[in-house]
Amino acid sequence: MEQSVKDTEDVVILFAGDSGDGIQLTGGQFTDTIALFGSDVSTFPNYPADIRAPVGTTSGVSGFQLKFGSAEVFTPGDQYDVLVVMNAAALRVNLPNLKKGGIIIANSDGFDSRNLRLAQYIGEENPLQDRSLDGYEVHAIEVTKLTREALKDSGLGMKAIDRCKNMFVLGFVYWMFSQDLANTIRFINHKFQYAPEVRDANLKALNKGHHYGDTMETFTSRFDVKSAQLPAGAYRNINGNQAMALGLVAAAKRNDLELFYASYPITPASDILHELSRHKRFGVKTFQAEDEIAAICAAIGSSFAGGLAVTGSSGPGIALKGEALGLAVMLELPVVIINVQRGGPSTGLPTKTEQADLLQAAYGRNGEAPLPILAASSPRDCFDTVYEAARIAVEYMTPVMVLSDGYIANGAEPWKFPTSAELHPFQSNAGSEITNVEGVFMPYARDDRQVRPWVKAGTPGKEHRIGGLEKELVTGNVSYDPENHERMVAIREGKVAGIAKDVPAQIIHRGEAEAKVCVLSWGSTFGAIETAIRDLLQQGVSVAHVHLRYLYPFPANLKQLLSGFETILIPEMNRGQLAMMIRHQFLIDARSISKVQGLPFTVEEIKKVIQNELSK
Amino acid sequence: MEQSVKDTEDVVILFAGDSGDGIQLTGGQFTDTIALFGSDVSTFPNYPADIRAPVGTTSGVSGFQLKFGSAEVFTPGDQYDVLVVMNAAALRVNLPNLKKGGIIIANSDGFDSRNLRLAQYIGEENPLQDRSLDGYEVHAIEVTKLTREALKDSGLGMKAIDRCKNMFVLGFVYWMFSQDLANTIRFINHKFQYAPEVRDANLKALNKGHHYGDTMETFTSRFDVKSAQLPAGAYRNINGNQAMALGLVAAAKRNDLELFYASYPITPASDILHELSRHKRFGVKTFQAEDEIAAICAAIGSSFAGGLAVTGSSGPGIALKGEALGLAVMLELPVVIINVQRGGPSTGLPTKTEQADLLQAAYGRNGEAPLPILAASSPRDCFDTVYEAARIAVEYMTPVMVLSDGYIANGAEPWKFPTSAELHPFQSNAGSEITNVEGVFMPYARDDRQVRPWVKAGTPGKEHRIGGLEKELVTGNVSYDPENHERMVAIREGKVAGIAKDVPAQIIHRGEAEAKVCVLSWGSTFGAIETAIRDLLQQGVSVAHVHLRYLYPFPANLKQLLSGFETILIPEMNRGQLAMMIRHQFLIDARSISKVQGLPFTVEEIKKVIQNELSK
Amino acid sequence: MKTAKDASTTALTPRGFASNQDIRWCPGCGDYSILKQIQTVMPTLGVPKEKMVFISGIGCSSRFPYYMNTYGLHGIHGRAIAIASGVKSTSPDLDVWVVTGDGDSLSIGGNHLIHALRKNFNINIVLFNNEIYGLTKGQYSPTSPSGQVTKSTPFGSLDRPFNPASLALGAEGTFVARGIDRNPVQLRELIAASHRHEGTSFLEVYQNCNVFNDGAFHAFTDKNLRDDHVINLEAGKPLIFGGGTKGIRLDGFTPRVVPLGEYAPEDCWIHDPQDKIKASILASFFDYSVEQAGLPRPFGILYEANRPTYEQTMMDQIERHFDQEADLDALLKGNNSWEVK
Amino acid sequence: MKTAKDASTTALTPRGFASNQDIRWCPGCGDYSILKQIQTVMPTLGVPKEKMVFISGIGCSSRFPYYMNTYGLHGIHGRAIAIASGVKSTSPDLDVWVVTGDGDSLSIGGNHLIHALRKNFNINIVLFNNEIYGLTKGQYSPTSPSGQVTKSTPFGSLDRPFNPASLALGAEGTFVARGIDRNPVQLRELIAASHRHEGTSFLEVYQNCNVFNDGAFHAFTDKNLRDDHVINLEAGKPLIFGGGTKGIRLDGFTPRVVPLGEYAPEDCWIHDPQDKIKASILASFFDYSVEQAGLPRPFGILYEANRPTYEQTMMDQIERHFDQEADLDALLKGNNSWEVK
Ligand SMILES: Cc1ncc(C[n+]2csc(CCOP(=O)(O)OP(=O)(O)O)c2C)c(N)n1
Ligand SMILES: Cc1ncc(C[n+]2csc(CCOP(=O)(O)OP(=O)(O)O)c2C)c(N)n1
Ligand code: SF4
Ligand code: SF4
Ligand SMILES: [Mg+2]
Ligand SMILES: [Mg+2]
Repeated sequence: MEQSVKDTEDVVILFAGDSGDGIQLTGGQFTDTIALFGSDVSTFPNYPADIRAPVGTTSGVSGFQLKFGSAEVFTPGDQYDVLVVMNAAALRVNLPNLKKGGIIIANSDGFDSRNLRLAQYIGEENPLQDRSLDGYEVHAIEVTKLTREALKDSGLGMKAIDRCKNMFVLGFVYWMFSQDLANTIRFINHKFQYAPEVRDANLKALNKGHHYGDTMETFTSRFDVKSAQLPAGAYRNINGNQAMALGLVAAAKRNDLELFYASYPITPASDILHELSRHKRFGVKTFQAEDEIAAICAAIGSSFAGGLAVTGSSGPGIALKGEALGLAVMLELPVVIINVQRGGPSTGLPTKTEQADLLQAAYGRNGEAPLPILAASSPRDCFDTVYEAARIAVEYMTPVMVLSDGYIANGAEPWKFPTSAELHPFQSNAGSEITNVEGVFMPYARDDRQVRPWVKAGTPGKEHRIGGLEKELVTGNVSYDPENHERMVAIREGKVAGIAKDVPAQIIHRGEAEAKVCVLSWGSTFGAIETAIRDLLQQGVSVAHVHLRYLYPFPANLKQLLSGFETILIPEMNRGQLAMMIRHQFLIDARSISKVQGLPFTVEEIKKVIQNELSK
Repeated sequence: MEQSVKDTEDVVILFAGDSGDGIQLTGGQFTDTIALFGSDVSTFPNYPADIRAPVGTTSGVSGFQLKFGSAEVFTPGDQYDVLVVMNAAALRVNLPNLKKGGIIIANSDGFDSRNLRLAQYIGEENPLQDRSLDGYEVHAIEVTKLTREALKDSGLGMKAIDRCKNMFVLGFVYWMFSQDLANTIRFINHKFQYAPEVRDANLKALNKGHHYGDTMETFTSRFDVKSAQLPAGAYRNINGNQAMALGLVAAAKRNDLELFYASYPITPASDILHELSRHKRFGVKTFQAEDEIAAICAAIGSSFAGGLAVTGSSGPGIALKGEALGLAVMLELPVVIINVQRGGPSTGLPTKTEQADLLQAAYGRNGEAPLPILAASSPRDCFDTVYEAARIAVEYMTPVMVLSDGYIANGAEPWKFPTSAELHPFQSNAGSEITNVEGVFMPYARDDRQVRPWVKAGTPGKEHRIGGLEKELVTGNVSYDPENHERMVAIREGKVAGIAKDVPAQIIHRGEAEAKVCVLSWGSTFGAIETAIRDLLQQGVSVAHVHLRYLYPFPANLKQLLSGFETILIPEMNRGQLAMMIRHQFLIDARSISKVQGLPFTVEEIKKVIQNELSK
Repeated sequence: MKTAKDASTTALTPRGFASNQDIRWCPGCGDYSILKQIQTVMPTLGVPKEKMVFISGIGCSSRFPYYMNTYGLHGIHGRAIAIASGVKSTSPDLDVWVVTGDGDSLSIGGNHLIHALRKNFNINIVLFNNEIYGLTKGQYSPTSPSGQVTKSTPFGSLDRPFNPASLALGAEGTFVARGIDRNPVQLRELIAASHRHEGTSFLEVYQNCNVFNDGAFHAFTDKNLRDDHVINLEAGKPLIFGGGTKGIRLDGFTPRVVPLGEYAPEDCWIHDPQDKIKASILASFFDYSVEQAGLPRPFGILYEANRPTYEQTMMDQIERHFDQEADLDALLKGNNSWEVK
Repeated sequence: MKTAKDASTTALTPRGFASNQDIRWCPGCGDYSILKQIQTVMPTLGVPKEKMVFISGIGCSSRFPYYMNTYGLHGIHGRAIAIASGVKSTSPDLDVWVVTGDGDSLSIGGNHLIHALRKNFNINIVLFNNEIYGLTKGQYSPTSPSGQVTKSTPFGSLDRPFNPASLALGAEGTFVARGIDRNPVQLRELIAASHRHEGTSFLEVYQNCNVFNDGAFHAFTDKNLRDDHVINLEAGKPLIFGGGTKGIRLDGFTPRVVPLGEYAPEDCWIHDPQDKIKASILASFFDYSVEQAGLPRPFGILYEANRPTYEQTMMDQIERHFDQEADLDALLKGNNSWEVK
C-alpha cells in the first residue's frame, strides 16, 4: 500500500493553552480514554517555548498533541485535524499547523482585548469574529464563564474553579468524539479522593462540558479530509453548508435572478440560513419563517413572483413540507428544497449524520408527485449540486430536492472554486412565446421538453391563475376530467423523467466496467468508498465504484452500466433506500450494506465488506 | 356467460317527482347525453298511477327510469342504483325498489310538513333526518331554494323559476356521473330560442346544479354493488366510512378501551368524524382539532393516557401528519391513522378516488420509521380492517396506517355484520410485568414479540418519560450511542416485520396456484377484479386473484405464493406503487397496470388486460 | 400580443377584472356580493391588473382568485398568507390580496395569520367569515358560536369561538376592520381602505353561507333588527346607532348604551381608530349579545396604526448593503485561498 | 413493586419529583431556577406524582420533562400543547403541564397555543421565554426585540415581536401571568396559581439564556434597575413600584406614573385581575420601554377569569348521552337489517 493512500480515520488533535490551563492533564486523559476504547494512539509533547513566559503570551503556550485511529505514529509533519485552544495566543501559535477546514474549539473567554493584545493580534481584532477563520469549523465557547457558573456553589474559590476549565473542555471534546466519560470520572475520583470539593467540582465541570455539546446540538460526526494530491489551481476551504449557500448565491447572480431563502432553523441546516443572511450585498433575501410550512409556502410565493426560491431544513422539517411540496409539483414552479439529513426517525439523533431521508424525498407526499432528487457527495460538491439543482428547477419548472447530510454540511475540505465565468447560465424558457395560443396566454402550454413557461407575477398581459386542483392541459383551468387527469399525471412524470437525458451519463468513478464487484453509492459516503476502492484497486482487487448525484431520475445509462456487473453492493447510512430504488427499477439483485449508527462508514468497513464478498 | 355474473358497470336511475316537475324531460336529456357518450342506454317509462292526482301525493308521482352501461335492456325486476326524488311522495313510492346502499338525491325542499303529510309519513317524520335512510348515500339539496336564489334576477316569475328546478337537479346528476353539459345546453338553446329569459334561466339552473356538486365537494365515483348470491345470515347496508366508524367503536367497546378520534375535516374522510360524533352513548370522544397536525398529536397524547387513539384524514392531511407519525413510531405508542384516499397530487381531485398514497404511507416521514399498513377492499371490509389495525396497534405498540379510498368510503353494500361475541379481544401486554428490572419500571423493556408495555399515564409506580430522541434499549433514556441507535432501528424494524407471522397466510381468492396469470391487488379494486376473474374462470381462462389486506409487512408466505406464477399483473389506481414494493422485495417482474383517472377500474378493463396478456 | 399598457388600460373596469371562469358558488351565497364589491373597487385603485395578485387557501371562499382576471394562486388549506409573504418579499411592488375563510385562516392557518400581523407585510387579508366550513359541507369552525349543531357537533359544539378582531389586535395587527356581504357600500369603502393601509390589513367580512349556516348574521341584515344590532364606525364621529336613537358612552372602561336626546351625540364615545385600548373595547362588544348588554356589533375600521412594513424594512436593510457590482468571484474565492501549483 | 400509595407518598418532597437524569442545561441557565421552583411547588399541590404529566416540544426548555419524576412526554417541536389536549381529553383527572419555549409555542406552535387558550383545556402552560432559540444556537425568536442581532439576523431582526400576554388575551385566554427566573418566591406563587386555575393557564417566565442572549432581562433583575422596571401585581392592591416611591394611575385609558406622596396608594390603579380591559392595558406596558413612558413591566397575574374547561364540557356532554350498557350488537345491526335465508 502506498504511503499516500493512508487510512483516513486517524485524527490529530492539539490541546493548547497557558501552562496553567492543565493542558497536559487534559491531553493525557483524552489519550487514555481513546486507548481504552481500543484505538491506536500516539502522542507528542509540545511544551511552551519559554516555561516562564507570562500568562497569555505566545511564548507561554503549552500543548499536547495526539493522533489516534491509525497505527502510524505521530510525525512532526502531521497537521492537526482539531485544535483546542484556551486563549488567543494558543490559536495564534498553532493555527498555521491546522489542516485546511479543520476544527477549532476555542475558549472565547480567552479572547478578550488583553489576550488579543498579548497574542499580538493587530488592532486587537478578534479572530473568532472577523471571519478570518472562515472555512474552519469553529466552536467558540465561553468556557471560563460557564465553568464559573457551574461551580459557583462548589465552595471553591475563583482560582480553584478556574482550574476546572480544562475538565469542561475535555467533557465537550468527549461529546464531539462520542467518547465515554467513565475513564476520566474514575481518574478524578481517585486523584481527588481526599479533596471531595475539588473532586466534585472537576466531575461537574466534566459533565457540564459534555452536556453542553448535547444542549447546543453540536454536531458530532466529523468529516475526514482525504489527503489526496490536489490538481493545480486556486483553492479555499469550504464546508458543505457554506458551499450550499455560495452555490445559491452563484446561481442567482449568474442568472440575474433574485435569491429568496426561506427557512426555519434546525440542526444541521441552520448554517445555510446564517451564511445567506450575511450576503445582502448580493441582494439575497433571507426569511426566517414561523415554521417549515410557512417557509416552503413563502418560497412558492416567491417563485410565483419570479424569485429563485429556496427552502432548507432537515428531516423533521422536510416532513412538514410534504403537503406544500405536492403543491409545488402541481403548480410546476421552480423551488429548490435542501434537506441536510440527520439521524432519525423523529427527532432522533439531531447531532449525528444519516442518509435515511431518500425515500421521504421520493415519496413523502400524497398522490403521484414526482420530483428530481440530487445528492451532494462532499462539502465542496454541495456547490455544484445545488447549482445544478437550481438549473433543473428553473429549466424544468419543478421543485427539486437536494440531499446533503450533517457529515458534509459541517465538514470542510479544500475546494478548487470556479470563476463565475465557468458557471453555465440556465436555459430557461421564461420569456419565450410558446404560450400564446391565438393571442391568449396559456400558463400550461409546454415547450418540447414538456416545460410550461415561467411568467413572473406582475408581467403585463399574462395574468393567469394557478392552483393545487388538477388542471386542464394547456389552459391550466381546473379540470375534473378523467382523461385529462391521466394525461397530466403522465406529463408531470414524463417531464421529470426526461431530465435523465439532460444530465451527464453516469460514469464509473474508479475501476473497470468488467469488475466483479460494483460498489454503488450516493451522498456523503463518497469519500470513504473512493479511498477504499483506490486501495483495493492497487491491491489488484476487481472492484469498481459508481457514485450517483442524480437519484431521481437516474441517468439514462445507469441500467445498462450496472447490468454489466456480477455483484452490486450499496453501502448506505440507512436500511437500504437506494438499494430499494435500484432493485425495483432494474430488477437486479443489488445488495444493501447498511450502517445506521449516526456515523459515516470508515474506509476499513467498506474494504471489509468488499473483501468478504470476494472471498465468498 | 352466466346471467348472475353480469357486467356490473350498468347503472339504473329513476328520476321521480310530481308530474309538474319536468321529470320526463330530465330523464330524456340524461338519456341523450349518456347515449352520445357512447354508452348503451335503455329507458322504461313510469307514469303516475293517477294522472290527475293532487300535487305531492303518492299517486301523483311521475317517474323516468333508465339503465345504462350494459347492453341488457331494462327489466322491471331491476332495482335502482340511484333515485332522484323531487319530493317526499316520490321517495316513499320508490324507496322499496332502490338497491340496498343505493344513492338518493333528494330535493329537501320537497320534504316540508305538508309534503310529508301528503306522502303519509307517520307523524310527519322527515326520512331525510331520522336516520331511517342509514345505509343509503343521501344527497339532500335545497333545490327549490337554490334555484330561486340563482334565478332571482332572471326576470321570470316564481312559477317559471320553479320550473327550472329540474335543470338544477340534472346539472347535479351530470356532475355525479362526470357527464358533459354540452348536449343539454344545445337542447335548451334550441328549445327556448324564442324565449331568451327562459333559456337563460334554464341554462343557469343547469350550470348551478353542476357547480353545486363541485362546490360541495360531492364525491363523484360510485361504488358498484356486486349482485352476488349472499350467504345466509343477518345483513345491513353500510358504506366504508360508517363501517370504519363502527369498527372503531367495536374495537374500543370489545376491549374496554375509550375511543378518542381526533380529526380535521377533509373530503372524503369527514364522514367518519360525523358518524363517530354521534356515538356519545358509547363514550366515544371526538375532537375536531385546529389542523391535522394537532389531530395526530392529540391522538398521541390520548394514547399516552391509555385511550384507543385514532386520527383520520385524506392525502393532503396525511402529508401533514408525517412528522408526528415519526414521533409515534419512536414512542412506540398505539395510534390508528386512517387515510381515505382521493385523487392527487396536492389538492388534486378531492371528489375522485385514487390509491396513490401507498408509498406516502410507507415512506412519508424522515428516517427509518416503519409502520404496519393495512388496506380495506370494500365498504364492509373497512370494519374488519380497522378492527384488525387497532389490534395490531395495541398488541404491537405501534402506529398503524389504514388505507381506504373515496370509492369505498362513500359506497355502500350489504354487510353480514358480526355479533360482538364474534369479535376477538386484543391480547395486549398492558399490565404484564415484563418491564420491571429489579423493581424499577423500564418503559422500553420488551416481551418476546419485541413489544414494550402500554402503561397509562396516571398509573402509580410506573412514572416514566418518553420522547422523540433516540432512546436507550430497555431504559428508554435518551441515548446517542451509535450501537444503541443501530439496535433500536433494528428492533423497531424487526418488531413490525414480525407482525407478518401474526396475520393470516395470504390466500388465493380465486383461481389456482398453477394459473398462468396472477392478478395481484389491494384496496378498492377488489370488487371489479373479483368479478372479472370469476367471469374469466368460467370461460376457462387460466388466471388467479390474490388480494392483499396487509401491505406492510406482507404476509409471510406471499413471496412463495407469488413465485409460483409465470405472470403477475398489478392493477392499481396509481402509477404502480404496490408493484414497486413487490418488485424490490421479491425481485419478480410484476407488471403494473395503471389507471389514474380518479375512477375505479371497470370489470371490462380488467378482463381486457388479462386477455391481452394471455394472447401474447 | 397586447402591450402591458393596453392590457392594463382595458382592465380598468369591473368587467375587466372578471376572469372568464364560471362562478361556482351556491346560488344565494354571500361570496357573490364580496366578489362584486372587490371587482368594483379594483378599477378605482389605480393599480394595473397585472400588478395585482390574489392568493387563497382552500374553501368555498378560496375559489376567489379564479374569478379575478389578475394574477392568482389557489394554494393549499391554511397557507395563503404564508404564500403571500413570499410573493411580497420578492416583489414588494405587487398589490397582494389574500382571500381566505374562517377555517382557512383561523383554524389550520391561524399561525400564519398571527405572524403576518406581527410582521406587518403590506398585504390585504379579506377573511370571509361564514362561521362554518362551507366546502367540506358544514362542520363547525373556530368562529361558530358555542353550542352550534353542525355535522361534526351533533350535540352542539363545545368551543368558545375566536373573536377575530381581538385576536388580530392581540397579534399586533395594524389594521382591523369588519364588514358584511349585505352592506356593499361600506364593504367597498373597507376594501379601498384595506388597500390604502400600508401594512397587513385584516378585514373580516361576515358572509352568509345560505346552505350550511343560513341566517348566521340575520341580526345584522334584517331590516327590523339591524338598527339595534349594528353600529357603523366612522373616525371622529360619535358612536350612534338604533337609527339615531341610541349612543354609546364609556363609563370607566365599560361601554354603556344611552338614549340620544338625554345625551347629545358629542357626549358619546367619539371613534378614534388609532386608540388601541378603545379598539379592544370595541372588539369586545362581540363577547356580549345585544340581549345581554344591548351592545351592537361594530362595523367599519376598529383600529388602524402606522408601523413600517416588513418588506420595506427588508428592502431598506438590503439597500444599505446591496452592491450592484458585488463580485461573485471575490465571494467564491473567500478570504483564505491558496494556489496549488 | 411498590404500591401506588407508597409511590405517591414518598414523592411528596421536591427531591421525590426529581428524576435520576443528569440535568444538561448550560451552567448559569435560567432554566435551573424554574425547574427548582416547580419541583418545590409540586409536593404542596396535593397531587400524587403519578397523576402529573409534563409535556414539552423541542428546545432547551423542552428538556424539562426528563428531569421530573412524573409521567412525561418530550414531543416534537411546537406540538406540546396539541399532545396535551389529547392527554387531557382522555384523562381529565391528570394534572397536565406543558413546558415550552418562545420558539416552541410562539413560532412553530403558535396555532396550537391560541386554540388551546380559546378551548380552555385545564392545562398549565409554562412558557420559558428567553427571547432566543437556545437549542439551535441563537437565532432570533418571535419574542426577540426588533433589531436584535442574532445568528440569523446579522444586521438586526426586522420583526415586531409578539407581546405574549396580549396575544393570550386576544386568543381568549383565561389566565395570563408573568414571572421571572430570578424571582423564585413569586414564581412559586404563580406556579401554584396556574395549577389552581381551572382552564388553560398561560404563565410566561422570563428566563435568561446566558449563552446566547445573556442579560435580556437585566433591567428586571439588576438591583439598581429593577425597582424602576418591575411592578409586581397583587389582586386588590394598588399598582406601586419604584421601591414604594411611584404609583400608576389611569388617565382615561392612559396609564401614568405618579409620585407617591403627592398621591396616596388608594389613588392608584387597584389591580383587578378579572377586568379584561385593564389586563389589556397592563399587557400593553410591554409596548413602551421605561425610557419612553416610565412604565414598568408587570409581573404576577395580569388576568384571570372563570370559564368552563373544554374537557369538562366534553365530559358533561358525554355523560348526558353515555350509557354503560350501550349495546354494541344493536349498533352493529343498525336500523335496517334483513335476513338472507
Ligand atoms: C390539509 C387540508 N386539510 C383539510 C382540507 C379540507 N378542507 C378544505 S376547505 C376546509 C374548510 C373550509 O372552511 P372555510 O375556510 O371557513 O371556507 P368556506 O368554505 O367556509 O368558505 C377544509 C377543512 C384540505 N383541503 N386540506
Ligand atoms: C420540526 C422542527 N423544526 C425545527 C427544529 C429545530 N429546533 C429545535 S428547538 C428550536 C427552537 C428552540 O427555541 P425555543 O423554543 O425558544 O426553546 P429554547 O431552546 O430557547 O429553550 C428549533 C428551531 C426541530 N427540532 N423540529
Ligand atoms: S356552501 Fe355556503 S359558503 Fe360555500 S358556496 Fe355554498 S353557500 Fe357559499
Ligand atoms: S443555550 Fe441558553 S437556554 Fe439553552 S441551556 Fe444554554 S443557557 Fe439555557
Ligand atoms: Mg367558512
Ligand atoms: Mg427560547
